[in-house]
Amino acid sequence: MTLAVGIAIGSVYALVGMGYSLVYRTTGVVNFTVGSYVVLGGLGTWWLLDQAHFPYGLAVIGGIILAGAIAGAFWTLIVIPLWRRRSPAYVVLLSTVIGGAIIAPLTELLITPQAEELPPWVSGFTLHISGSDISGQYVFVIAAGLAVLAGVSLFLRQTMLGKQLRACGASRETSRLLGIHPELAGGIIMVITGLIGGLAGALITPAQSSEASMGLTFGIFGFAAAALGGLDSVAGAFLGGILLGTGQAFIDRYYTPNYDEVIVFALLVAILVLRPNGLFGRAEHAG
Amino acid sequence: MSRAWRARDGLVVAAAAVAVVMTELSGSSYWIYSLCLVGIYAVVAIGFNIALGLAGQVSFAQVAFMAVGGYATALLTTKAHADPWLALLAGTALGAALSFVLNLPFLRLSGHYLGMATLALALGVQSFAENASSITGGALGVFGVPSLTLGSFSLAVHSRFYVVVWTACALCLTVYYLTAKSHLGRAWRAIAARPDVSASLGINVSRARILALVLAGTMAALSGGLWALLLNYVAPDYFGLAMIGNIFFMVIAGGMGSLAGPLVGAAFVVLVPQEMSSLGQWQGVVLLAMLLGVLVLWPTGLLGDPRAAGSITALLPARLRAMPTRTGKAGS
Amino acid sequence: MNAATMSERAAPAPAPPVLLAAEAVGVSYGRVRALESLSFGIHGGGTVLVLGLNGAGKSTLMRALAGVVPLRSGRVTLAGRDISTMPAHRRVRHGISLVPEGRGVLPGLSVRENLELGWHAAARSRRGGLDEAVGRMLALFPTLGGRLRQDCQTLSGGQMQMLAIARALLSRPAVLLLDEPSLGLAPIVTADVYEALAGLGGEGVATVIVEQKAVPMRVIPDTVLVLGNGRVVHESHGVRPSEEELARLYLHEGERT
Amino acid sequence: MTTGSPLLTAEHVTKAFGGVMAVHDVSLTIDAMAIHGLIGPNGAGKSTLISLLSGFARPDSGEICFDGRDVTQLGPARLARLGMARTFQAATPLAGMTVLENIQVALTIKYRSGLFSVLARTPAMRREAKALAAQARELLAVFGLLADADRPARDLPFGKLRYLEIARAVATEPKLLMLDEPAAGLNQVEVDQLAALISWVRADGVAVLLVDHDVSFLFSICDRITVLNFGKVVVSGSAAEVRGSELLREAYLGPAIPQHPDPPVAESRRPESRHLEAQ
Repeated sequence: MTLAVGIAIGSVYALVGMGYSLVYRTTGVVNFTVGSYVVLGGLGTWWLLDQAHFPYGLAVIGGIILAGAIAGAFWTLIVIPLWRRRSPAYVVLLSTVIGGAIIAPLTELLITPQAEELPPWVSGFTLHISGSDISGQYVFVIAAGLAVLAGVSLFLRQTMLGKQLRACGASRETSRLLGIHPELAGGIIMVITGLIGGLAGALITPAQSSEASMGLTFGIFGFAAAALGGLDSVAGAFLGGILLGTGQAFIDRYYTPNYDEVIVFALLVAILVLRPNGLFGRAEHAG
Repeated sequence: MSRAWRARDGLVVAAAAVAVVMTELSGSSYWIYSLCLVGIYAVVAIGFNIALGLAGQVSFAQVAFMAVGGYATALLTTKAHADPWLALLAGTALGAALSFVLNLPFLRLSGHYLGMATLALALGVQSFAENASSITGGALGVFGVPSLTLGSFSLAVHSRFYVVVWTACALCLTVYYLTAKSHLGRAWRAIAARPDVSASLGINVSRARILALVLAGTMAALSGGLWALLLNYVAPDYFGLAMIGNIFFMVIAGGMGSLAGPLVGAAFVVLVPQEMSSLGQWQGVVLLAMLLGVLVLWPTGLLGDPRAAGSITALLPARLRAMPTRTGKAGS
Repeated sequence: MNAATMSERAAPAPAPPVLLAAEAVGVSYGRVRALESLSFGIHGGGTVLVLGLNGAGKSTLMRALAGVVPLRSGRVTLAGRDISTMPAHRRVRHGISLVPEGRGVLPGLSVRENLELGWHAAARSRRGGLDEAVGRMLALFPTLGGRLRQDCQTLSGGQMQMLAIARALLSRPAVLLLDEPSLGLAPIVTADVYEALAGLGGEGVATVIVEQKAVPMRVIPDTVLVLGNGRVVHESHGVRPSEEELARLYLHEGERT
Repeated sequence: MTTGSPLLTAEHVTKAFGGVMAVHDVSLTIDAMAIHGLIGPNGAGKSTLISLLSGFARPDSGEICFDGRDVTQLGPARLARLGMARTFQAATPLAGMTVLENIQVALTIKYRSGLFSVLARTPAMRREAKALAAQARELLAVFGLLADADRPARDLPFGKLRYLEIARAVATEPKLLMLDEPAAGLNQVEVDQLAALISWVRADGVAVLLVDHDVSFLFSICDRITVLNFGKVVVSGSAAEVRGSELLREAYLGPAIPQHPDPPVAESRRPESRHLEAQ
């Protein structure tokens, strides 16, 4: 039971971790707002379903698109101007941290201050593992996580746009010589990350309620997953998320429920200091 | 910084001193309390101005040392019944020691990795304070922190505590001024600009960086301790992401590497939200939005060196931006 | 041949229209003036060789023509159109393709993926079929043949150089800019590279080549510029720079200009 | 002119970056008070060698001795304190600092007073600060930069920027001064002034390792010259020996160019190129 919940939560961290890795690999920006897209996806879907009375399927799609749109807006209004002013990297990192911090109160004011839940995608679908029933929704979360990983890997490998985004990550100057506009490429990858975050939100909210302030938790744990797996490897970030989720679930269950966050942060500091490129990332010099 | 900048800097400090004295004399409890808070915020900002403004160390972790100072002072007085003065000094010393030990491993990191590691440290300390309820009182925090006394003369009255706060602030400003003017300050600025050139001139880069970070950590712990004594209470959510944003805002908006910048930044961060209380819940959003605006539109801040950042014309699309350079004025 | 053409023959034939022209181009990095009022023109299928020691401004000129570096003064025109402020990512569509110093192959992408990106950068109208275009490049650079699937970092210096040129050619450039293609290559490999470049003139592709050493060019360059400290210190047309001339300019056995 | 006793010796130094042999089995000796030239074409490994000698990179194999001590594993700061100073290829004024402050940074290692004496403003600290400030101004005067003392270093014209960098290196009172392409971007008048400056530094008892492209400048001033190409020492010896050697010519101009037969008229399809040849 713990394992299943752990992997499910891990899948959400994995999707967020993948968002960090995608944006970092393509633009070199560590983007803290990814966690907020999960909340936007979840609560956006809730609002469309509950307030605007959209059919469930349409509401999910609406929630995902909302998250993608906010991601695109953040890129255009904040990151591009900072790029053009050639701001130092820590200013861009700070702007994403503040961006993440600003979306939470905005969601509370504009969508809903309380925690909300969504009905499971397939009602009544529960699983019976080791003596306890768990919502089938967790299965969807895990399945979707793997599907998105496969989809993103395929997109990066097979499509021309995917190759251009990888080229941008490899060298911004050379990619400009190949007709790729870095600001546009960054915008595209940001929107894709927003959509992935939104999907993660729409998936997890039926299983466990979502609340505006959780955006930062997802942001931080997703960042831990990406750092654990290695920022420059998308699959590594995904794996890091699964490890984190299961690890946290086990600590919660068998050790102390309230120290899991502290342990994750201590683990994160250790990883960044000892092996800044994570377990799976390329070990170039971090200094 | 050129002579004109230093003159303006000195002028603002003098003006601030006059304002502080006038408020004390005015006796208005609202303003005295507000300026107590401004002084406490300024102390941590002055420390961070040494680390970021002079030595170029991008550390998100100052708030962690603020929490260390605050909780140490609170717990020593409530649990160990220590004298508040000793508790404050002990908290500050603990902050200094921890900022040495915890920053050492970070010296090898730079850029994103330094930012991420220090951010993880800060949020880890806050999470510990929130969850280790047996030690830190958990989310509710620590109540009943006594006020300072001078013999039998209680300093609970804000107008008296005011003097302690602003004396501490003046002390920190003096430390900033003396070190910035000295060869230590020059070494910091050289390392911030070119660590490789500084090393080739024989400067021990790591030792200079850790000195700046310890000074910043000490002042952050002092600020946390004073805050606990002012509110007679300390809680984990004071030391979260919002405070991280405030600390950066005070140093960047005030003007990195300037003497009076942190004072102006602190006044802004404390007084402006109070005036916006009519906005209610929108208050937090507006303040964070202002910080984003400063980062994009005015990165060198009020008193900073304007040539430090690219020119604002860079924000225009390429076609417009090219116009001025054609007429001979060099683009950014 | 009547008298008119005879006399005409004596006079230089009417020069073909200038394709790419740099007019008093000046570039500076902050305080440092890297390039000062340099002018030259090149017609379709022509060849310009730019020589000079390190720090003479050669790479700066190429980056300015490719739009990677902003101009401080002067103009760059392509087929009569002013492209001075056109950003780098749009210039490649209009037919200017730069093979950067150090080749600029993209780590983490395969040889074929590098080529595909070059092909995709060409203007849609001139692109043609991908496989057909890649086939043409493999004929020109047979050494890339068996290695399409390999990560481009596993190639040798010479092979990387060939890949970078092939990638640039796939963008169907009107003007191919090459920044020190011989850097770090053994002499025989340099000779192979220049062998492949020899045929370009015939296909109407103009080439601007920047080098430090005298290189085994088979085609006689229309213009040779020798740069020193960001200024042209020697210019010659239609003649291959002799070693003695270069030795004099580089080693300054004679007086300094 | 040299005292003959070696100040710096590098033996069989090798350094590879990612499989590419940047510096391969290089041995080099610089005598005290000598001016030693290091030349070679672009990409010959000159900058790598200077960063190895100045401690910014560690050699994969080989040994470096300075002033009689094995310094192979020492970092740049320790080496600077032992008397080795260097400049950098691109002009590197310290941003946000004035010309005087740039020189004072070089005197930082001479200060004895630590944090407490700075805060307590002890008399010893004040005396030291005043004396070293005067020393900095003196040095500016020698380099003709005194008038620009309070100007931001970034605003100096290019030539003065070069002198500031050399003045800053000399301020640490080194035994060996390494100059990385000091003549790059200087006009003829400035190059002559630079030559005079280097001779003055050597007369003051400082050995100089001069890395540059301006070959005639090096020949006019160096006692010994080492030529690098493809990371290996091609020829090394007194200025006169090296100047005439065929190896120097080949390093710079590439191997004797295989003479291509001029393209037969028929093959060259462009009439005007044929026409140009006739001129």
